[in-house]
Amino acid sequence: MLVFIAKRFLWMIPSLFAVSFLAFVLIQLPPGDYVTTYIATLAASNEIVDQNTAAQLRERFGLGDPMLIQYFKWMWGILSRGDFGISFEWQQPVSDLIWERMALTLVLALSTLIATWAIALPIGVYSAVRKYSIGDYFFTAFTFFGLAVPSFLLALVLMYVAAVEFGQDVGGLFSPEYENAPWSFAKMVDLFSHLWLPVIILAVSSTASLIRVMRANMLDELPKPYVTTARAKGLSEFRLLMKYPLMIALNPFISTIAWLLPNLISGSVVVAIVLNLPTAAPLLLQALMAQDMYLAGAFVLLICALTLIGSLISDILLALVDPRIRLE
Amino acid sequence: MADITVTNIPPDRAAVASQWQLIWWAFRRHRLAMVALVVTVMMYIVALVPGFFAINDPNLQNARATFHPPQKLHLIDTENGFSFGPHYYPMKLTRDPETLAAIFKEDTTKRVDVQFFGRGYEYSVFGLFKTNIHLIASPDKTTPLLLFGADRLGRDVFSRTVQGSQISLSIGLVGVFFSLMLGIVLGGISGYYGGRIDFFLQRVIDFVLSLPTIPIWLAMAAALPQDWPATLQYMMITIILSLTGWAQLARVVRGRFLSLRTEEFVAAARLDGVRERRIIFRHMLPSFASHIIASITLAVPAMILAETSLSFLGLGLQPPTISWGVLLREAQNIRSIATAPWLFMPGCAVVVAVMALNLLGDGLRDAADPYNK
Amino acid sequence: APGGEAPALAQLVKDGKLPPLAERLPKKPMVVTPFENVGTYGGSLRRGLRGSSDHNGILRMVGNQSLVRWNLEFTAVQPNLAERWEVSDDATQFTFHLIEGVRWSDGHPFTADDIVFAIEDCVKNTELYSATPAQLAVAGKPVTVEKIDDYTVKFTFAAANALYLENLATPLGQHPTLFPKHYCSQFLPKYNPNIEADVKKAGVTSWTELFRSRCGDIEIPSRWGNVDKPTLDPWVVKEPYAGGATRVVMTRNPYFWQVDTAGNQLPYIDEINFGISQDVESLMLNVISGKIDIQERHISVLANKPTLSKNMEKGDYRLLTLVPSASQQCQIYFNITHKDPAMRKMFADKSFRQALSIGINRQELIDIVYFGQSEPYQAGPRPTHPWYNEKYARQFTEFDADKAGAMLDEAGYKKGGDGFRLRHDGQKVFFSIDVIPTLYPDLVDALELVKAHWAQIGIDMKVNTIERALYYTRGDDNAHDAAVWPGPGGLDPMLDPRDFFAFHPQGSRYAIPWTLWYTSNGARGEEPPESQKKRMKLFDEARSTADLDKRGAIMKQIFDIAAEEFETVGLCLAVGGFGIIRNNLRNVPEKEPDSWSWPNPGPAMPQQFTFTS
Amino acid sequence: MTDIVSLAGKPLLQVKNLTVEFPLRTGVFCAVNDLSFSIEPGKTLCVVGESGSGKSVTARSILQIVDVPGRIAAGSIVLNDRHGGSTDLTSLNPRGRQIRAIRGRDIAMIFQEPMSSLSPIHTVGNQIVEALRLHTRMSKAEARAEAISLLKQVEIPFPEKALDRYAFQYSGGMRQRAMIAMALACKPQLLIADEPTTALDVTTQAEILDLIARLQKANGMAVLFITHDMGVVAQIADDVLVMHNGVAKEYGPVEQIFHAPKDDYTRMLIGSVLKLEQKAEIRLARAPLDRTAAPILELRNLSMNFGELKALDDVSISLLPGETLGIVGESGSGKTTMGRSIMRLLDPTAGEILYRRAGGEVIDLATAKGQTLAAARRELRMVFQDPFGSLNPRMTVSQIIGEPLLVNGVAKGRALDERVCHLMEQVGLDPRARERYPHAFSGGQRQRIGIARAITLNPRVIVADEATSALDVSVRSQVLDLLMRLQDELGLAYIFISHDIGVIRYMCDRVGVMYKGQLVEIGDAEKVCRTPEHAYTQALISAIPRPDPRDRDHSGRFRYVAPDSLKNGSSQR
Ligand SMILES: Nc1ncnc2c1ncn2[C@@H]1O[C@H](COP(=O)(O)OP(=O)(O)OP(=O)(O)O)[C@@H](O)[C@H]1O
Ligand SMILES: Nc1ncnc2c1ncn2[C@@H]1O[C@H](COP(=O)(O)OP(=O)(O)OP(=O)(O)O)[C@@H](O)[C@H]1O
Ligand SMILES: [Mg+2]
Ligand SMILES: [Mg+2]
Repeated sequence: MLVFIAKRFLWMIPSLFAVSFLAFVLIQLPPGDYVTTYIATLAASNEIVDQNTAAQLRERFGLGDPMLIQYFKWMWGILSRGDFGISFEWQQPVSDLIWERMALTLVLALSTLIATWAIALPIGVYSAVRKYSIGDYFFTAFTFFGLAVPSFLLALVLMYVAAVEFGQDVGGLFSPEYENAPWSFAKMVDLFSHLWLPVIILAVSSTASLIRVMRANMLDELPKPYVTTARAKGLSEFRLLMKYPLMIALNPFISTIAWLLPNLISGSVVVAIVLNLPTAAPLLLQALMAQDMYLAGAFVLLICALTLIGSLISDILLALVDPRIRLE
Repeated sequence: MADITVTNIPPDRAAVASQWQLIWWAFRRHRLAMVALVVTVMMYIVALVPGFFAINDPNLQNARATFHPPQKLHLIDTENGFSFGPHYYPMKLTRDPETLAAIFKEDTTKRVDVQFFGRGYEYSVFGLFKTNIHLIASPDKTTPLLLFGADRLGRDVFSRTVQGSQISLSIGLVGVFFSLMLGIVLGGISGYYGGRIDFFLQRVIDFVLSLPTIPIWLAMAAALPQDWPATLQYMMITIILSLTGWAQLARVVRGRFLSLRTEEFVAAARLDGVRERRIIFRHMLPSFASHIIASITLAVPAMILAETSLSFLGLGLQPPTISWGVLLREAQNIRSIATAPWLFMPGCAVVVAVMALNLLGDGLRDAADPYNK
Repeated sequence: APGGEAPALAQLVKDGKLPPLAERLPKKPMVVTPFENVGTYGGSLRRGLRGSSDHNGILRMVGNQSLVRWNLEFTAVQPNLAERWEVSDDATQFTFHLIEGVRWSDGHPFTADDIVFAIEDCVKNTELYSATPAQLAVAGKPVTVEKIDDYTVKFTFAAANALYLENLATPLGQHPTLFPKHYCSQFLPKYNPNIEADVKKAGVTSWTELFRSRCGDIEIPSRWGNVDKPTLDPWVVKEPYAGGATRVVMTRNPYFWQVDTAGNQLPYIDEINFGISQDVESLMLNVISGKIDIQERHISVLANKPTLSKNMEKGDYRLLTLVPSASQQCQIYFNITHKDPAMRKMFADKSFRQALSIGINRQELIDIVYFGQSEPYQAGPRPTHPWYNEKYARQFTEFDADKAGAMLDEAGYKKGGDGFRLRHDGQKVFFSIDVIPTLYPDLVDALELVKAHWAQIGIDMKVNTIERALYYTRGDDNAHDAAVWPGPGGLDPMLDPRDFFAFHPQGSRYAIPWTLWYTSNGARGEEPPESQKKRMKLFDEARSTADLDKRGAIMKQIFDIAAEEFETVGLCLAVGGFGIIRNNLRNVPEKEPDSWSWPNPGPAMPQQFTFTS
Repeated sequence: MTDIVSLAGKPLLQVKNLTVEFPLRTGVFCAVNDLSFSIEPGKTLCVVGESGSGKSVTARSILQIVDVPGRIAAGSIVLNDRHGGSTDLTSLNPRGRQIRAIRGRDIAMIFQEPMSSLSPIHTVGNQIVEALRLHTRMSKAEARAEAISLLKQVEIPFPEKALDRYAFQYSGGMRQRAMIAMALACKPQLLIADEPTTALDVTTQAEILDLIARLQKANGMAVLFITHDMGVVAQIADDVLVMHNGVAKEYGPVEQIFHAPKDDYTRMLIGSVLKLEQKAEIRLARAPLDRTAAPILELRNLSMNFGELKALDDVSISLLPGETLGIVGESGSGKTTMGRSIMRLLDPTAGEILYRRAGGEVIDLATAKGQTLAAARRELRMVFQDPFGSLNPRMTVSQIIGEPLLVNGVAKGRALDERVCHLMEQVGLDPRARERYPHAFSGGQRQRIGIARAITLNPRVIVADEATSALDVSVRSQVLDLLMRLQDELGLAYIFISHDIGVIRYMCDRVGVMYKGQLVEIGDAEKVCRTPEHAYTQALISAIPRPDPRDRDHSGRFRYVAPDSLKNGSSQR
C-alpha cells in the first residue's frame, strides 16, 4: 500500500506539469491577451491606447515571449522561489491574492460536502429501503425540485426574500465588522453564521442527485444473499444497512471524491458571484476574463493539485472498503 | 418442478418473452412511470414541432404587452350574456408615468374566442414545408392570447417555452450520450482489465478531471468559429463538456468494475467464450444499470441547467436563440422576482421535464431489476 | 471666523496627535457652497462597486481633485487646486496658480514641485509610460512643465491645445496632482539609488511594477490599493482595494483643503464604505433594502426603474435623474472598410445604408425596449447642445418600409427566391452585427427588433452576441461585418468624436483602418477618402482653437460633412439613466450629467454631502 | 398429506398448514403447500425431498426471510421457547424487534449457498464476532477468542489467521464451515441447517455432525436438517419429512421412512440411494477404456500459490479421452484450485497443463494466450462449485444457458430457444421457467443450470466441481446418467470433483485423492474405494455414512493426521 501511495505521488508530478501546461494554453486560447482586455476596459471609458503602447505593455508583461517560454519561466519561479508571478490586473504578487480565497473556498467546499453527504446518504438509504412509501415520495419530490431549480436562481430568490421581507443581510461570508479583521474565534463564529445560506444553496442540487444515486445503488444491493444472512443473525435493520449494503453501495461515491473539490469550486462560480462570496471562483473567473494569466494559472494549478490528491484519496478508500480490489 | 397454480398469461406467449418484453411488461405495471413515459413522449412531440403548439410567434415583440401578466382562459362567459367555449378577455394597458410600471386590467367587455387548429404565424415543419396551422390560435392579432404572460419585450412566454423545448430537450441529450458512451467504455476497460491498463487510463482520467472547467468553457466559447449557428456552437460546447464529463462516469464505472470482475459469473462468461466487449457490456454493465440509469436521468436536467449557468457567464446559448436555459437566464433578476414572476414558467417546464425523466428512469430501473416482482 | 472640524479630528487635536485645524488648512482654503445647507459632521456613506475592476467607481466618488473642475452644469471649468490660471493666446502655454498651503493627506505641503515631479519625472518617464498620455501630448510631443515659484507652474505644449482645461477637468486630467513627490520619489531610480533592493524586498520584478503598485495611476485598481500613499482627496484609503477585497473603506482626510461657507472643514461624512458585489442583482437587492446611500452606477438601466420605484418607500430613498451625455443609444457601425471586397462595396453604398435606416421602425423599438423614453435619432450633439445639427440628427429616421424597399431595388439589391435580397455579385445579402450581451443587454433586444424590421425589406441579419474581449479582437482585426455601441458625444462632442469621423481606433467601428491612419499620422492603417481627411483636419483645427465660437463653427462643418456621408446608422437618442439617493442624504443634486468626462457624482462634490439624522 | 400428531411432550417449533406463495408474472406459484410438522428440543428433523420441492423456502419462512415477492399465505409457525412462552412467528413484523431477538439467538440458520451468503467485504472473523456480540454480552476480545474456538471446532486450520481473511479466500467447504460456526455461535435452541455439508468431504462432515450432536446433547438444541444425503439422514435423524412439489409426502420416524416407506416417492428416493451404491449401468455396458491412448489433458508438476499458501503443490496427473477422473479430498485441499487452474481462471505458479486438441496438436494451457486459449476454452468446460455466484443475477436463465451458443455463433433466435429448452429438459428443469432470473430458483435447480451451460458447446473435457452436491439422489442419478450418455455420444472426458464417494464409485474410472495441495493417491476407482492405500484415503472411506439408520456405529471411523503437520505445524495454511 505504501509503495502504491508513493508511486502515485511520484506520478502526480508529471500529471501536474501536463495539466498545468494545458491549462496555461487554455487560458490563453481565447483571442487576445491581458493587454487586449486592458485596452478594452480603457476604451470603454474613452481612453485611446495606440498600437505602440500596446506592444510596449506586452513586452512589460512578458506577453511577447512564446508561450512555452512564458510557461517555463512561470514554472521555474514557482519551483525555485515559490513565486506564482504577478497579477497583471492587481499589480500584486499572485500568492498575496489566492491563499485566503483558497482557504475560504475550501471551508465552503468542505462544509457543503459534509452537508451534502450527511443529508443525502441517510435519505438515499431511507428511500431505497422504504421504496414507494410516503417518505420516499416526499424526498423524491424534494429531489426533483432540487434538481430542476438552478442554484443561482435559488440564491437570488432566497436573497430577495431575506433582504426585502426580513431586512436581513445575506451576501458575503462575514459581517462588516469582521470583514477585514484578523482571524479570531469570533470571526470564525461569524463565518459559520454566514456559511449556512451558501452551503444550503450549493448543497441542494448535489444532495438531490446524490439521493437518487444512492437510492439506485442501495436498491441493487438490498436483495443480495449476504444481506439476508446478516438479517438472519438478528441484526437490527439499521445496523445491517450501515454495515453491509451501504458499504458496497458507497463504491460509486468513493470514486467521486476525486473531483468533488474542483467541482465545487467551478460549480459554485455563479452562486458565488450572486451571493458575493469571497471565494476563489469569482476571482478566478475575473482573472480568466481579463486573461490575467498568472493569477488564473495559479488557481488552476491549485485546483489540479487538489483533484490529483482527491483521486489518490479516493483510490485508497476504494481499496480500503473493498478487499477484492485491495487484494488483487 | 411444481405446477403453476394460477395462470393469467398463456404459457406459450410467456415462454418466448424476450428480456426486453419482460422489462416492458414490468415497466407497464409501474403506473407513475407510465405517466412519466407519456409526459416525456408528449414533450418530445412538442419539441419536434414546437410551431404547432406555440400560439404566437415566440420572437414577436409587442410594445403593448411588455410584462403582460398571464391571461386567464375562461370557459363560461357571464359578462356578455351567457355562453360556453374557451375564450379570454384582452387586457388594457396603462402606464404609471412616474415609475414607468405597466398596469394591466382585464377588459371584460371584449371577448375573444380561442380557435383550435386555427391559423396563426407561419412556421416550418422539420424545415420541409411551411404552414400556419396551430393547435391553439387566437383570431385577434392585436391582443394575443398570452397564457404564460409576456416578457420585457412583450414576447409570449408560453410560445417561447414551447419553442425552447426544442433545444433544451435535444442538445443536452447529445452531450449526455457522448459522455455516457465514453465513460462506460473507458471506465469499463479500465476496471475490467485492471493492472497496467487501469493505471494508465486512470492517469488519463486524472488528467481530464483536473482540467478546470471554467477556462475550458471560456477557451471553447472563443475558439469556436463565430459564423456557426448558435445551436451548433452550443452543441459543440456540450460535446466538449461531455468529453470531460465522461471521466467522472468512467471513474465510477471503473471502481465498480474493479469489484465486479472478481465475481464468478464474470469468470463463467469468460469461459463461455464471450468476448471482452460483450463481457463488459452485456454481463458486467447490467449489474450497474441502476447507477447508470440514475446518472443519465440526472445528467439530462444537469445539462439543461448547465446551459443557464453558461449563459450567465456570457457563454453558452445567447439570445436570440431560445432555450429554457436562455429563458431562465433572462428571468434571473430581482426585477422578475419582484414584478414578473411568470417569467419563471420555463422553470416549471424544466421541473416537469426533470420529473418525467427521473420517474421514467425509476420505472426503467425497477423493470430491469430481476429482484423486482 | 474659524469654522469647525469633525469631532473625531478635534479629539485627535486635543490628544496632540494632530496639528490644530488652522495649521492643516491653507491660509485661504477653497470655499465650497453647499448645494442646500451647511451640513453636519458624521456618518458613513455606503455605495456599491461591482466586481474587481470597478476602480473607476471609487474614482468617480472621491478622486476628482485635479487642478480644475467642472461646474455642476457641465458647462464650464472652475478653479480647484489651481485658484486661477492664465492661457496664452495661441493656447500653448498654461500657467496655474496653486492654492497656497494645501497639504497632502499626510500633512506634507503640496507645491509646484509635486506637479513638476508628476509630469517630468513620472508621466514623461518612458519606462513608466511608454507613450505620454494623449492629454499631455500635442502633435506627438509631450508637454513641458516648469516651476515658476512654489505655487506657480507653467505647462508648455508644442502646439495649440485649446481643450486642455476641459481635459484637465476630466478624470484623465488628474496626472499633475496624482503623485506626491515626497512619497513617490522613493520608487524612482532617479531619486532612490537603492531601488533594486526595494524591488526585491517587495517581491516584484521591476521598479516600474513597484511604482505602479505603490503610487498607482489614474485608472488602475492599485491607485486605491495602498493605504500609505498621500492624496489630495477628501477621503483616503483605509481598507484598500486589493484582489481579494470584499469592500473598500475610505476615511476622511484630516488635511482636506476645502471648507464650507461657514468655514467648516470638509468633508462632512466620516467614511465611505464601498461594498463589492460580484453581481448586479445583489447590488440591486442592497439598494432595494436600503443598504446603499447613493448609487447610480450599474443599476441605472431603464428596465430597473419600475422595480426601484416600487421599492422607494421600503428602501427609504429618492430617485436621481441622470442626464445622458451620450448622443446615441445604439449606433450601428457597418464596416465600410470590410476585408471582403463584396461586403465592403455593399456597406460603402450610401443608399444601402440609407435604405436600411428607414427600414427600421424606431418608434416601435423605443416603445418596447426603452419604455417610450426616447426619440428617433441618428447622431451628433444632443438637441439641447448649442451645436445641435438637425439634419445629422434626424435624417432617415422616418420609418417607411416601402420606400426602403424601393431604394434597395433601385440600388440593385434585387429580391431572391426566398424573399431575401441579393448582392451585386449574386450572393445573398447577409451580415452579422456584433454585440456584447453582458455589457449592453438592451442592444440585443433592440437588434432583435431591427432584425425583424429588416427581414420585412428582405435583408437578412444575424445578431452576433459575443464576449467582450472577442468583440475587441474582432474590431482590432477588422474582422467584423458590423457592430453596435452607444454613440458618445451628445454633450461633450469634442471629447469623443468617434461617430463624426474615423477618430477612435477601438470605437469608430465603421472604419478601423482609417482611424489607424489618423492616429499614426499616416504611418499605418489605410488612407481614408477625402471627406474623412477633411474632417480630421478640421478636428485638429478645432482642438487648437481656444475661442469657443470659432471652435463651434469648425465643429459644425464636421457635422455637416458627416451628415452628408451618413456613415453610421443610429436608432434613438441616448436614454437617461437614474440612480437612488437615500432620503437622509442631503446636499445632493437630484439631476446630474451622466458622463465619464463629468464623472458623476464627483463634480457634485460628495465632500459636501451630508446626512440628516 | 399425512396428518401429524405431536410425537412427544411439547414441541419446540410447530409448523401448521404452512403455505408460501410466489406471485409471478405468469401466475401465483405455490412453493410450499399446506405443510405441517414439529420439532422437539434435542431432536433432529431431517427434511429430504426433490430439488425444488420447497425445503429451503420452508426453512426461510420460519425466520421470516423469504425472498420478495414470496409471502406466507397461510399457516402458523409457533415457537415455544425455553421460558414457556410461545409466539407465532408468522404474526411478527419481519423487520420488528421481536423477530430480530429470535433470529440468531433462538433460531439460527445455515444457508444452503454459503459461497454467496457471506459478505464479500468483511472478514469472516468480523461476521462471526458480530453474531456473537449481538446476542451475548461479550467484549470484543472475548468474542474474538470465542470465534477462534468456533473456527477450530469446525476444523478450519489456523483459525487465528483464517479469522482475518475474506470469504473469497476460503475454499467452498471452508465457507460452509464458517457459516456453521456463525450459526452455532450463540448456541441457538433451534438450528436450521440447509444442506450444511454439501461442500464438505466426508471426514470433515463427520466431525461437523459430531459437533452438532454434541451441542444437541449439551444444550438440548433441536435441529432442522435439510439434506440430500440419505446416509446422513440415516445417521442423525430422529424424524424425517419427505417433501415433493411443496407438499409433505411422508412424515415419520427415521426407521419407518427407511424401512417401511409408505409413499411411492419415498420408496423411489430410497431406491435411488441404493442405485448409487453401485457402478453405473451405463458404465457396465461400456467397452473398457483404452489406456494406451494419448492423454487429452496432462498436468505436469502443477503448483499454485496464494501468497505463502501452497494450494497446489507439484501435482501431476493425466486424463485420457473418454475417461472420468474423480478427484476427492479434504475440504480446502486444492481441488477447486486445480479445476480453476486448468481453465486458466488462475495463473499457475509453476508447471504445465498440456491439452491435446482434436487435431493432435498439444497446447500448454498454463501459458496459452489469446486466440489459442479461447479456442481451447470452447472445448474445455467447467461447472462451478458456487452455482449462485456463477450465474449472472441480471440475466434470465435462458440467456445464461444460451450465451455460449450465441457468442460462439452456434445458434440464434428460435433455434437457440429450442436448444435451451432441450438442455433444460435434459437436466430436469421445466423450460417454462427459462425467463426467470437465477435467484428465483432453488439451490439444486441452479446447480443444474450450471450443468446445462457446461454441456451446451459439445465440449471435449468438462471439469465438474461438486456438480451434483445439491441434488437429491433421484435427480442426481438422472443427471449423472445424462453426463455418461453424453460421454458415450461425444467421447467426453470428465474431471469430477466430488465429496460423495457414492458418486465417484458410480461414475468414475479412476480417482485421485488430494490432501493439502498434493495428490496423495491415484488409481482405479474401484480399487481406491475398496482397498485404499494411503492412510488419508482409508480415513476418508471409513467416514462414509451408511444409508441405514440401524447402522449408526461410528467405531469404524478414524481420522487421518498428517505426520508432517504434526512435526512442523506451521507448514501450510
Ligand atoms: N424468488 C422466487 N421466485 C419464484 N420462485 C421461487 C423463488 N424462490 C424459490 N422459488 C421456487 O420455489 C421452489 C422451492 O424452492 P426451494 O429453494 O425451497 O427448493 P429446495 O427444496 O430448497 O430445493 P433444493 O434442494 O434444490 O435446494 C422452487 O421451485 C423455486 O423455483
Ligand atoms: N483467492 C484466494 N486467495 C487466497 N487463498 C485462496 C484463494 N482461493 C483459495 N484459497 C485457499 O486455497 C486453498 C485451497 O482452496 P480450494 O478452493 O482449491 O479448496 P477445495 O479443495 O476446493 O476445497 P472445498 O472442498 O472446500 O471446496 C484453501 O485453503 C483456500 O483457503
Ligand atoms: Mg434448497
Ligand atoms: Mg472447492
